[in-house]
Amino acid sequence: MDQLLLNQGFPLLSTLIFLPLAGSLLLFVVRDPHFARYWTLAVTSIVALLSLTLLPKFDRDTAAFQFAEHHPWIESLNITYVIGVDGISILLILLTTLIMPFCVLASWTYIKDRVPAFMICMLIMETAMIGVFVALDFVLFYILWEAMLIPMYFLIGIWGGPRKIYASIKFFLYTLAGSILLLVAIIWLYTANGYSFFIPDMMWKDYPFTAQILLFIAFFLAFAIKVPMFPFHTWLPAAHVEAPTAGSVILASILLKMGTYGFLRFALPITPEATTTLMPYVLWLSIAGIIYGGLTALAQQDMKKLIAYSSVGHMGFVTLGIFVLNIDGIEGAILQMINHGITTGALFLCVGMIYERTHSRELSSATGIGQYMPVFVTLIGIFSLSSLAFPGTNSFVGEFMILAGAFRHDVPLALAAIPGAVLAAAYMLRMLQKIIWGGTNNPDQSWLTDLNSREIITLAPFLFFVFWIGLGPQPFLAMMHSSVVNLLDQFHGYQQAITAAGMY
Amino acid sequence: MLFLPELTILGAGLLFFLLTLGQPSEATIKNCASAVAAVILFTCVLCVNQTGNLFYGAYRVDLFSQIFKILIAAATLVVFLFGNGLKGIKQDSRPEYYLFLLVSNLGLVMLVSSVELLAIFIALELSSFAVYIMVPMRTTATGIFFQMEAGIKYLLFGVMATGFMLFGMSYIFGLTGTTSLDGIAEQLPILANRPAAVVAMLMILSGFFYKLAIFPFHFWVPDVYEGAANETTAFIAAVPKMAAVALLIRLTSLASHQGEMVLNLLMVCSILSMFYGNLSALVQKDLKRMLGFSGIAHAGFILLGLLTFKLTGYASAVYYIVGYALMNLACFLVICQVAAKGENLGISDLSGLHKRAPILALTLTVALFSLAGIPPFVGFTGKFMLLLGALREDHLLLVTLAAINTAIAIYYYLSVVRMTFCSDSNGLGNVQTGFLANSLSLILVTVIIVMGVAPSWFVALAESAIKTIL
Amino acid sequence: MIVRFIDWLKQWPRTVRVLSLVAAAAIVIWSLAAVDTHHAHTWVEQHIPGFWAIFGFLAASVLIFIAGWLGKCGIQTREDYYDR
Amino acid sequence: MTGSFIHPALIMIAGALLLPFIRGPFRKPYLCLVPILAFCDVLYLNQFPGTYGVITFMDRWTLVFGRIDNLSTIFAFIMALMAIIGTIYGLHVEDEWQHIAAWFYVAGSLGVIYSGDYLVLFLFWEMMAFASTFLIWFNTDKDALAAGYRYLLVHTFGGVMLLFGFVLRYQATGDLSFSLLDEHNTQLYTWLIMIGLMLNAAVPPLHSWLPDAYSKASITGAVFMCAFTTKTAIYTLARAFAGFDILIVLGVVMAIYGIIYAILENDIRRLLGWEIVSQVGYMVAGVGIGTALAINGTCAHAFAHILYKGLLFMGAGAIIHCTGQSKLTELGGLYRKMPLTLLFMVVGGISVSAFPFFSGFVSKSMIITASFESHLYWAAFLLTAVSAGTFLVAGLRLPYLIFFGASRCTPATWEKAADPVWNMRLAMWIAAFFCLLIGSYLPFLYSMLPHADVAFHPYTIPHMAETLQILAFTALAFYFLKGRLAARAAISLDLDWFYRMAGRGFLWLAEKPLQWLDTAWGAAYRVVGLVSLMTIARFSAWFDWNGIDGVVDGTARFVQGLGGRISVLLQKGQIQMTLYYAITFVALFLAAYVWL
Repeated sequence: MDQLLLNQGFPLLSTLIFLPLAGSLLLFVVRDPHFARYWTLAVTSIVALLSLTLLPKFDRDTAAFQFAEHHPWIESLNITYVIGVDGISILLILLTTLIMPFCVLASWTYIKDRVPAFMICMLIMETAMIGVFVALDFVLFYILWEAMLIPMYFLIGIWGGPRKIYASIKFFLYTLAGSILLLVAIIWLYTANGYSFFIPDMMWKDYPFTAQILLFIAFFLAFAIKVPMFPFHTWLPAAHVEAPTAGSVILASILLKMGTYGFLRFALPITPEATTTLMPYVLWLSIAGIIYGGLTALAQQDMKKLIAYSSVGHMGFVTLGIFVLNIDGIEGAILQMINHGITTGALFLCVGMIYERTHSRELSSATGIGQYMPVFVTLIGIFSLSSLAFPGTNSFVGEFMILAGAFRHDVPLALAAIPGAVLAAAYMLRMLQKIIWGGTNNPDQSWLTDLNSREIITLAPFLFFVFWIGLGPQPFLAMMHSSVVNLLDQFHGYQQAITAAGMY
Repeated sequence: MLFLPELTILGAGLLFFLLTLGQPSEATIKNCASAVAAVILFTCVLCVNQTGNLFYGAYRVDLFSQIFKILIAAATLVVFLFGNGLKGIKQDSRPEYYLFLLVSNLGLVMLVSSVELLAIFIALELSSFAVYIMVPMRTTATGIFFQMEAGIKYLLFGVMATGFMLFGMSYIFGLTGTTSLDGIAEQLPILANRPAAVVAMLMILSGFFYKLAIFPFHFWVPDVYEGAANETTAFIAAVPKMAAVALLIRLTSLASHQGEMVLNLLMVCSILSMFYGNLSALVQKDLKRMLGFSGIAHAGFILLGLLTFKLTGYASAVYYIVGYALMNLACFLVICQVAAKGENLGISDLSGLHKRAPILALTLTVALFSLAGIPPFVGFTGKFMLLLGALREDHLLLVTLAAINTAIAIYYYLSVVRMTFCSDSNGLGNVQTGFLANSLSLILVTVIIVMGVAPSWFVALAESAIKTIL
Repeated sequence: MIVRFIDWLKQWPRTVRVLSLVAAAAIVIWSLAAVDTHHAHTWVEQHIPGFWAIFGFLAASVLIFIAGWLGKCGIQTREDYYDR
Repeated sequence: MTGSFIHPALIMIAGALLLPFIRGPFRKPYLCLVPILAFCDVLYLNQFPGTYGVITFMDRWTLVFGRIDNLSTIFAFIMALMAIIGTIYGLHVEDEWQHIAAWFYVAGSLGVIYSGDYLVLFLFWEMMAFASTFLIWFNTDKDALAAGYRYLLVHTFGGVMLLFGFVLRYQATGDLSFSLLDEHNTQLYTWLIMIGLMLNAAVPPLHSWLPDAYSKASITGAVFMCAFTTKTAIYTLARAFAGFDILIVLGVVMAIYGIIYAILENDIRRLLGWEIVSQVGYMVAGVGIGTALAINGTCAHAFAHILYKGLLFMGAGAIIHCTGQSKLTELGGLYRKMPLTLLFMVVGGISVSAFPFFSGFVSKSMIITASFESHLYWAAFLLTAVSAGTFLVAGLRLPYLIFFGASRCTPATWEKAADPVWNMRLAMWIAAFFCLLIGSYLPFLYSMLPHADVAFHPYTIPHMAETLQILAFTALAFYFLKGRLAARAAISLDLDWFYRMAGRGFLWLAEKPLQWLDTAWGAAYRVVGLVSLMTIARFSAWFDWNGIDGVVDGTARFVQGLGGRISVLLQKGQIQMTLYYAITFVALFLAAYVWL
């Protein structure tokens, strides 16, 4: 338990987790749509503000889990309610809490029927998401990890597009099937670790090599599907396309990060030997994802599908950064997780705004709107540039660090990733060009109105972060630095111990 | 005092016998039934801490039996409450229906206390025969005409299973010279490697496999579920299974010394049940049939707990069957409410339920997600504990197969949820739900969630109860 | 003003032509007479009189011919070549 | 300077961002004000050489935003000056986005010039590429979209090469600073960086984007583009690759290549684009020679070139703006309608042709002299030959075919043609003035050159005689051969054929096989995953339904679906069979037990 810095005083993390859940209870009773909107906005905003108070108290110089809380839960099985935050998770928590109010804003008029139910789903979603990032007990983690599927299933299945049934079931089945072996792995680890589910206790143990490989495969299936890594990605386009705007934003910004977070939190520390062995395959799979995602995005006519496939590529960069196993790569990957959350989230919001006006996500029906929606196209232009890692925007920093890490690891590998960057420019600009100028025979779009102030307020913070991270990423990197260094130190220490043991 | 619950049930049965003689009004029957069930539950709770032997040691009252009695009584009360209209039962035989239900209940209550082979047999037959009669009592007004056929099938299967059981019992008697479980428990370790003893134990187990619907004694399930009235199915699906688990715990704890063979057999049965149930359920259109097949799969899961031959495994099995009963009751509550005339429900009949009856839709969804094993509901916690217990005994392959089954099962549960929440009502009218049904369903939802999130208390209770019989 | 000047020139095409030729000749003569080529970089400049005049004429002609030849070789093609 | 370093690029960017909020009568003064402010800033900064704007990035990299030395000052000066001229030229444009893009483009260029390390360089490099793409896209021409797209992809490719190069270099040396590379110890990264920079300088075979894009840009956009991209690239080459011999060869080839295509060209802006290629060839060669005089010549020529080429593009823009035509075959005889434009075109033309007292004369000869002095006679003669060709094209062919000769205009074009609006004329006046100023008042330009200690005197008698002879006899050749120089309605194939065809093939690849693959993958997922699962499930249901249920029921509910043997079984027995099955299983278990 020395990895925990127990929280003194007000249980901030638990409040963050349970406040949305408590807030959702009221909506079961009061079913007025207007009240539901304002109430949810209020709750998510309060959570966002509360989460910001983590920052000043967060100690950047330690790799331990801070604000930790520890309570017994199911004693017969030694399951505890233990939560904490370290440098890897804090940014993701903030991303989650900060993005939720804007998801609510984005659904203000988009969602017209069953508003309270929608808001309940959003709030439960928030509870589960924050919980996943702070859980330090594996059962707690798994429960929240799976529980998240239910509200997401409803978000897609009820408020989704025409093929929502197909998409929602595919999403649910695919991700659940992937994580089911994770459960077996968890139980195996429990029995191997003296009947404890405490995650830090499971790390850096010398499990037999075969066991590590099997564990890694179980982890990999669960997390790779969530990321999603090529070739486990086919649920993503379907889900993204059919989900309502807020659902897409949550999916892209937060849910996908859980896979990569899982790699960092579990795969690396628990199965270091297997990670080293299987690393090349994962790396080349990432490369394949980067290129495949880019190419496929290029061929899309549907804007959401395009962005969905671009996510496959971007997340390929993240996994690439994680598995090159050096400081640049991993820090870049974590930063890129945040960046992708901001940028892709914003892009989905933008597409949602078009959709609300034209009721189509086809590129062909949104051509040439630049003339009538100047503010909108400026914003989507900036976000697209960010998505293709234009210098000065956030993604550039992340991708640059990942590539730097990849270069340090293996030059051909890094070279192989470069076409992905070119493809990103190709598909994003193709979309941008069509939206802003279109062709010679644009549909008549003159009835379109530009963004209203609510929509601008929704997008403004994303813009702010695009440039903040792009121009001054230092504060963000400083937060994760200690934890990443610790992770890598432990990792390399473990490797040396293995080699040393092998020599004698 | 030791026998108070049984006496109460007997008295209640007499009351209904008297009612059948007269011409009681609908309301009288309804109110009597609810009141009687509540009284039974009350007496069961009252007697929870009783211990003692009756009938020359053939009948034992201990924490284990008392807890199961409470569970049975509580489940029966729930069935009585939500099925109080008895829409699916012939108008003129409703008092008799209650009578037989109570008799069956009596049999089950006696079953969990029986510690002697003949007593077990009698109690089991008592509970079974009453149900055989209840199945054909369904009214043809529901558009179903094969209730008699279903009843006969149920009966014939039952007879076969009890045949096996009797055969096994006679073997055991022949081998040990006693019918008392205690006596058998003393003798069995000595006989452990005698094939006859193994065969005999397995045959006895088959009687309860039949009750719990474990492969290959499951063939009756879909037909009987479909053919019986909704209320009857609710009862069959929840209550006898609890008693069956109680007895299986008693018997497997006896068989635990008999080595690999029993274990392997239980494993094979478990896997086959899970696959058979889940795969068949995938293609069902009728809600009750689907629940029937899913019940087969869940029975396979329960075997996971039993075949650990460990205290925690048994406790998990008890926890799971209770959770399963709760989820099933919640499902059947919804079915009984939605089926206005007591007819069978296709899955498509649930479309748009979220508009027609929001609370029922919520209940059904929670129950189904729980059945599917999604956290944070009781179904997940139960499955988790079963898998954990099995993996502790190094049954990695079994656990993996079970986990894969969970993924398969999602599909058919989700397809019901989809109908409930994600489709329009297609012109189907609103469902009339009373205050009683609504509050009952909310209570069930709460219990399903609370048991899932905080299982400690219940597991501890189950463990302490099981300790008394080991 | 410019227009008028050009129009005026256009009235005397022959005179303009002759004057131009005279001017060219004058430049060459002036170069031969007045320019000291002893410090020039190369041999040709020092020893060929009016070298740069010859060079200029040849360079321009050669470029024109090369361009024409290349154009005929298939470099030049119809305008809608890329639109097909 | 007391630490008050304000980057001129910042002024341009801030000005661009504020522009949409400035409306009505304030618009035009504001448009003039911002580049003038930036120009003043440049003037101010140029007085204080040194290194400014040093920022430590992520604790590891030192970024230098402001390196002010004798090489960067002259380029910054001319860029800022051109920004003023270009903005004035575009003053009448209502669309604020064009101005914003142009200013971002200028900001990128200024940023590159002042940058001291590769990261900052790259940042501004990409800013230039993207901003200039927008300048192309703002043209409403149908082809402009495709051209801009090609332009962007080519430049992204160049950017990636550059990125590769400096990342590799950083990996090898740990050094990010942007400085002279070692010619005697070339590595892969040296070549990659060179390719990246040369692409922007349009060195063959990386040149095709230039005529392609400049002829498709919007009118004001082309004026900006002709000034900034290539000359910024020349600056970076001079900074990093001075004295690399290969550049001499490439530069000379480039000069010849460009002029030959210019002779063939029909579109006036493409013609001028080819001539940029040719003129930049001089500068590349100058960089390659690398002596103090050659570098001076390169800088001077870049300076002069920006002005006269800007003037020519402004003239060409005026013609397109006022006639709507850009092909020589559609123009001719326009001196009556556009006398002022004629004047400016001629000033530009004779400046580029190095007439005495015009700007080209004092700059171009510096490079040629440098090559003579380095004993590179072949280069010197070839470059001189190209200068004859330059006069032929820009000084003679272009004015002749536009303004003189027979009119090939349609009546509508003829009717429309007139001298342009006042702001365009003003901009051209300014540029023309500077062309004359540079050529006539030597200290203005020469005092800014980086190597102040090297003196050069253009106005010597041999030099004058040489130039006049060449010019006169080139004119003579033109007179005799002008039939061969007539306008032809044709285009010239170039290496962009490969881009265009490759681009087409690439899109096909993305649309057809890969999309197919993805669909197939989805189908495979369905077939292998879901369908096989469902098949197993159906099989199991079938087994339950037909095998067991059917027998038990004894009814003919699903007779049609039953197979031969099972239907026979169904006919035979009913409940017995079920029991038989159950018992069979039990028997099997028992048998297994006994047997094992």
